[in-house]
Amino acid sequence: MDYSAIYPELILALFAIAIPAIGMVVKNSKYLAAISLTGIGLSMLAVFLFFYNGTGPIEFDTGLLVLDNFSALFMMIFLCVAFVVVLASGKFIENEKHVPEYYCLVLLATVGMLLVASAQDLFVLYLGIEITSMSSYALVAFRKKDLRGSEAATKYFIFGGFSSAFTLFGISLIYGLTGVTSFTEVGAAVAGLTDMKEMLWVALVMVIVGFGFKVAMVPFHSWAPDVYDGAPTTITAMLAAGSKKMGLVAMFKFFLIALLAIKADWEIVVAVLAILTMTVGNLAALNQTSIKRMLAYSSIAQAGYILIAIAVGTEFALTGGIFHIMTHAFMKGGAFIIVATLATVAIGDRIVEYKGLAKRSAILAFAMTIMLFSLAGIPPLAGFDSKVVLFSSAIYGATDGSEWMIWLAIAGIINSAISLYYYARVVKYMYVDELEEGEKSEKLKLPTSMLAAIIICVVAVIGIGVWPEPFIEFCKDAAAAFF
Amino acid sequence: MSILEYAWLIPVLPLLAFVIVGFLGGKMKDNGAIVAVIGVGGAMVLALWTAFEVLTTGVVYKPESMEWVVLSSDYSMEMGVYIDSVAAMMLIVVSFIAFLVVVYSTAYMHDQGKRQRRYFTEICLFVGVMLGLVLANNFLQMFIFWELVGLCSYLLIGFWFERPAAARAAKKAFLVTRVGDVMLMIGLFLLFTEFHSLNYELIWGNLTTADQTTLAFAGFFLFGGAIGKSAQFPLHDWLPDAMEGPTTVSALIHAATMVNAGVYLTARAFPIIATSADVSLFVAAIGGITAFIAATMALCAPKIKGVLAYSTVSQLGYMILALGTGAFLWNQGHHEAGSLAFGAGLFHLMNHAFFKGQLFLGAGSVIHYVGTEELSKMGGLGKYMKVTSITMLISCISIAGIPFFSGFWSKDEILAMTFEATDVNLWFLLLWIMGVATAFMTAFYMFRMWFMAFKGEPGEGTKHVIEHGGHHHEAPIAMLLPLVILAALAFGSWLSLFIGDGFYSVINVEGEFHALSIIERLEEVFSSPLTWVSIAMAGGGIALAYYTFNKRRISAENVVSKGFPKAMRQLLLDRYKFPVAYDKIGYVGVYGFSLLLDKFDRYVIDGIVNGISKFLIKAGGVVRKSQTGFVQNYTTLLLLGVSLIIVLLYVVGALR
Amino acid sequence: MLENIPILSLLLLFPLVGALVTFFVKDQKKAKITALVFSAIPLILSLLMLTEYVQNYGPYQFEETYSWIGSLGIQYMLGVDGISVPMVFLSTLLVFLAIIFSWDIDHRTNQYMALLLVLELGVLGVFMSLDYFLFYIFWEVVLIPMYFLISVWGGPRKSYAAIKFFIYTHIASLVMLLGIFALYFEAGSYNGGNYSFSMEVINSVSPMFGATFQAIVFGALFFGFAVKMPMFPFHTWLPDAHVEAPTAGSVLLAGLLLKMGSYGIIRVAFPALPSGAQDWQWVMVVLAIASIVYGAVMCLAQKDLKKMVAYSSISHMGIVLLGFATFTEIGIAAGVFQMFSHGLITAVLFMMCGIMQHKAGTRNIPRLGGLAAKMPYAAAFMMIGFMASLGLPGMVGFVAEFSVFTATYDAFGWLLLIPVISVAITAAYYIWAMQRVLFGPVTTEIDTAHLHDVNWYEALPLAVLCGFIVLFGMFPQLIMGYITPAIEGIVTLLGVI
Amino acid sequence: MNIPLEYILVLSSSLFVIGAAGVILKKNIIVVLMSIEIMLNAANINLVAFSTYYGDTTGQVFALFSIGVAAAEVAVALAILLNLNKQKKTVDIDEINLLRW
Repeated sequence: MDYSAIYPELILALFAIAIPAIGMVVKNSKYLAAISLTGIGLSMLAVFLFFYNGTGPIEFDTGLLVLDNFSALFMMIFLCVAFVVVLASGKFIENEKHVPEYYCLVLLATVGMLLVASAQDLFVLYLGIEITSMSSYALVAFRKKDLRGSEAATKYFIFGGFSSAFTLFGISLIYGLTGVTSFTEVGAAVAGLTDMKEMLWVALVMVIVGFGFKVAMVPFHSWAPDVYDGAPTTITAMLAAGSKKMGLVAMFKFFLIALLAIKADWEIVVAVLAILTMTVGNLAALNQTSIKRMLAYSSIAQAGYILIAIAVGTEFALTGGIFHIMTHAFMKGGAFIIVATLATVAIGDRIVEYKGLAKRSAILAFAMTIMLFSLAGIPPLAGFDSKVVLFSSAIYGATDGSEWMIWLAIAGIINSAISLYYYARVVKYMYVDELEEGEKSEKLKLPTSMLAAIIICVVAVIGIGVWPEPFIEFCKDAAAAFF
Repeated sequence: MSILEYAWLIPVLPLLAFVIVGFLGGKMKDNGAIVAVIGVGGAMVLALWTAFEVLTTGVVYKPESMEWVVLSSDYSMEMGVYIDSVAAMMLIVVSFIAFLVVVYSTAYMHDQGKRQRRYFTEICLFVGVMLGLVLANNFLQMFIFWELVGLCSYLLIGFWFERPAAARAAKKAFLVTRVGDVMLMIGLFLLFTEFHSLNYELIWGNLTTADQTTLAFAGFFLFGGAIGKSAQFPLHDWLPDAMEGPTTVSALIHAATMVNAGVYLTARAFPIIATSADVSLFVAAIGGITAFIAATMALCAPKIKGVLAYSTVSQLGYMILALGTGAFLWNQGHHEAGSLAFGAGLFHLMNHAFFKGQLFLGAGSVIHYVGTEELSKMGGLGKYMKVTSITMLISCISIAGIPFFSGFWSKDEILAMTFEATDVNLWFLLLWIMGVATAFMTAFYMFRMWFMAFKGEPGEGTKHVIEHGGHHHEAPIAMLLPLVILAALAFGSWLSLFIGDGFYSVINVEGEFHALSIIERLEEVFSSPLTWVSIAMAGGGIALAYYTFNKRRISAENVVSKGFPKAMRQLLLDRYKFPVAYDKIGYVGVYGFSLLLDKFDRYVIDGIVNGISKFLIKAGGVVRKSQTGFVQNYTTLLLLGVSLIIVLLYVVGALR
Repeated sequence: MLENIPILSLLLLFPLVGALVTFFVKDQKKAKITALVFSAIPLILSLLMLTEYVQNYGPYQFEETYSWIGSLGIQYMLGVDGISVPMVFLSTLLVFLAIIFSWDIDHRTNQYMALLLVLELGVLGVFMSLDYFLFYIFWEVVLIPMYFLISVWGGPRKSYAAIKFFIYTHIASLVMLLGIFALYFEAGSYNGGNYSFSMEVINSVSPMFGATFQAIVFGALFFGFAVKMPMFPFHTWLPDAHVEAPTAGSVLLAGLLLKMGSYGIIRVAFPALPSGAQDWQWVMVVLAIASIVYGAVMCLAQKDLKKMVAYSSISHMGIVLLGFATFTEIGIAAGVFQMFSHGLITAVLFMMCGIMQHKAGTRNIPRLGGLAAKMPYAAAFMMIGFMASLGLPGMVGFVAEFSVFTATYDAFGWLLLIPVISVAITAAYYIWAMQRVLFGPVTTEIDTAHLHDVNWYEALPLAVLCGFIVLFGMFPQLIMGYITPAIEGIVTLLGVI
Repeated sequence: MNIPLEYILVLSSSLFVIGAAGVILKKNIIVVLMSIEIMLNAANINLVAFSTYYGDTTGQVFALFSIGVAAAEVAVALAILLNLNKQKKTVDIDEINLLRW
């Protein structure tokens, strides 16, 4: 039992428990945010120390939890998301009730994500997912007087529970087939499985459906836009950048370790679903009038891109997948936080309200443009680099014997081009359209803490875009540790 | 150190004047006229000197050409100078007439005020590039200047650009000659790929080893350029329209020099054309047809410049006929006769330049005086414009082909050679008949013009000028002097037959030619019955004109009042419907097609592009609407998803 | 003297810094001057480069290499050869002149100028990168400023045109990117797993690639470049973009952006996929000829002067492609020269369209007329531009056009007869347009009482361009001297001679 | 007495399908919530059964965890439902479609 493997989770969990207690005394949202940030910071420090020490993988208990390059990288990503979200929340929820609980739940949700990142076991994975999910349900419903929020939460828990049931049933079948629960052992057992294939198929279908709901894979995606739309925007940022990616991490582990032996059977399924996901996501985003919904659909599409990594299933592809998760966390998190920031100055989420934003707040308009262009994959921004790695892995797969993989790249590319339409439309509203007489045109006064969160994202997106080398190396190490 | 080494300065001087007048002319008191005169005059002096040097020594001046562009390891374009006797003759003609016209213009264009700057700029440019064209030592260089003279022609025809007719004429001139230029370009591509060079001498020297089919096509296409530039059938129709420019421009460009460039090109391409009998015959036929139909159109042209324009086309036809005949004879092995026909064509070029230049300048003088171009409004001008009428009469006699005037000598030789070719190919008989008929018509329409303008009762315009006392004196000396000089040449240029070894011994293909003394030549010419035929034709034409338009024994009005003659006259006035045909091709054919294509572009090609985007947005709308917000609609998708997965698993083979 | 100066990096640096600085200069006048200064420096640098470049030395010169994304084999690698040198000069010149020409912009001036400089950065990057990835990045960088230029300062249908331009060309670039990656992996496998995006590395093994692979990948690359050039039938974004774009935008769009497409073909597609190029030769020839004739005929039908000029660009870029597709030294060299000359000429033409729009208030040809009387200088410039564009000798367009057709006959024989028709049609639409716009009686359709001739900031760029048009027309060797030695390598690789 | 594994699997599968059908078909959100619980319990039955089959305790332990998690989830879900009910006065699943398109 090497507890140093779970220091990040432990630290975060301690803070999560402590915050409601502190909240009895300290009511101010900003101070609570600062305390949460401290917790996240400490947790990051623990992860950083792992990298710094370079001691190699630390196992908590054999086959249960591990802190290696892969999990540490994802912890870092999730912690960054949490950091940015909390930073932005300080101002965003300052006039709400139950502020301490909010931070507690955010931290708990993050703990769940960290657990998933380091899980080595089906059950730990399940528990991690559930911790995050339950915290998220509550967070989505955080504004108790907001009917939209309540509705979103209702939909969220129905689908969350539904998908959990599928996942759990699938897990139970796999357990039944193999008698083991650790990913690597399951992988070995599946490889050696000779009979009872039918049950494996059922398990496979269950797992695909379960995770399909989790990561909003088409056709199990429909809940996502509604929930993202109705949730408080900072929470949307966390859902899109954090918990959805957690689902993808879980999928990586499930498909690329536990079910790798039968890859030939599911790769086409995942590939088709990936293409379907990106296409439907982009198409539905084309006509959106609400920026939150548009970004939600864009998230669906991006998940489709990341699924390419699973379908291709090589170390290279995984590098791309991880890289895209990383960049997407910043792009999409940043974009939602910009939306949240604008909401604090009474600019709602209809796209038309962004008209003339460049005049009213040059920095926000610029940041939004960077985020959107990065999402569209325009160089030299982070989204471009990660997409390049991702798609090129498919091309490599195609030149390396699996010709069909080229279609993944082609579909990804066509979708990127389509997506440019709706991203550019927002940019057009912000920069091109002029404000007319009588429309609000005064400069916006923006909260510093939220700006700070946005600037972190902008710097990350541009920085990773221009100098991706170290990040690609991280992702490579992570992918290498994974296999 | 011979003058020849400065030959390159010949085009440079006018071009220098072009730059100076172009940029500074507006600041000068006379709008740059003096600079233009000096520039062109300097060029003339140099050109005459150079030509003298070349013609007297008999040396072909061909310095090393310089590389202009290196296109690749085996293709390069060069620039150089090549002055043989043909070029020398052209130098004389061009530079001399150009100088006279520029001098004439200083007076003629005086009332144009500030616009003179543009006029002299463009004229200087023209003279420069025209001389450059003559000096070129390769077809490419010639083509470059060829296009530039076309540009000048375009600019000068459209000198009064605010007149719609002038603007239209300029456009027509440019575009119709452009069609010829395209053919010329094709010819050049053929030659360039065949020889990897366009140098005259190199091509001439390697004709026997080259691919004969290519050569035939090259000759054909090169001649296509001449068809455009020298206004040959069927691209002749731009030249009558080109009379919208100032009369000096018509004299210089559209009578004496630029239109001869086509003939000059044909002369340069002569050895290439002569490699194929078919192409040679084609050239001759085009010349003959052009000569004939242009002459018919001149018969009833209402405007003085119109008559001269048709006449120009017709005479150019003669030259082309001569060259084509020469090439044909050459091809058939009759080198001497071919060479003589070649010389005759160029001789006619020179003679024509003088008398037609004179006629145009004279017409300018008339228009200047009477203020109209309509022949019917003139009449009786002879009394008031003695110098003009007499000098023009000389030119008319010359062009009509009366013995001992220069036109006679060349035209007679051309017809004689055409007849000689009849021995080889019977088609030439037809061409000869057309040529003879043309000679008759030429005499008739020239004198029709002359009588209508200078004799008879004063016309409307004449009266108007007399009564209102405009200018009772004739044009100023700067205008009269060129008239006189040119008239002298129109009469006397035939004497060049007897200078030294004579014209034909210098201007021919072979380089050596037996010279005839004056007596021998007279004997040879007048002993031939053919000569008398042409003399009879000329005399007949003049007589007919005399009785119709001077004595008025025959009423022209009555003749053409009804029936076939009336229809014929209308057809001629309509120029055989050529303008209509051009417009039909241009506006209805090409433009109509382009409008159709525009629709195609907008609705089909762009329609597909926009259709895809519309489809995607529509699809997006459908997908979006499928998001109903009802939880159980979403959960029902589960069934869809599961069945999709199962189908896929089945397809992949896992479930089989 | 320049040996120790990273001249190419400086060429990129100054527009970049200039764009940033200009963006934050709020004062209009100062913004213009800043932009002017920051575009003048690259112009001077490129002139220096022209003088320092050794013409008859084959390989790339002024090379700079730094590792950038080492794990993917991506370098920051710049260098120029005889093909890129004229393009670099053209780019710096046109941007400089476009900035002068935009002196009357008074709406969001600082942004406008900054965008022009960003555009310069992208275009220069494309012409100088020797790494496929870097090439692609610069290629995409160009799109964004152009999108904004059209959509902010454009005409009435600017949104439509801008997004069409953006997405259409973006799709093309992405397809090209696919191709580039395929190259990357294929070359890597031939290089023993040493994956690199370096052009030199990939091109050195390119002849070994399998024939099918080459054919497929060439298709992808060609599609990317053909849209950019643009070739029929992928051209429809161009007229829309041009019609709506502001003048400087059009100048750079036609003058530089289209060249990127043809440059890509000669720099990327041919050397990397020689046998693929041969498989696609006839497609290229057919598309080129179709573009030449189709573009020319379309011009005749246009009523909008600018749209006419836009279609003429399609026609003239077709000549470039035709030259390339001959696979002969002369054809390719002439194609490159045509890129250069078209850049100069089309700039004049689009500036003239801008002047018409600005002074007369309309570009509708039937509504104009007799303007030569009212604005003689403008008329003169227009005439020079039109004449140059229709290939008049003595101007820069002639030699290229002539040589391309020579090469066409050399390579394909009588097929020449089809594209050569365009020579006559080209003359027809220019001359006809000129007759209707400049000549005849002064139009009554528009208010001509207050029609002024060109201003200094319009006349100056036009005069400079016309000067160059005549200069390089009379002395083409000044540019061909750079181009010809660089072509041999490509032709050898294509294995035709 | 040993109940064959197949029987248990049939039971759990049936329960799972019943639950899923309930989620898809039932209009009352509370019932939907119960259906989800049924599905979870189907999985739990599996876990326990396999645990017995393999003779190790992992499955049973996990089933316990799972029951706990499910309980917590129901708690959160009911809280949210209560909140929704306060505002909308309904538990009909078809009446919550404010968020759509």
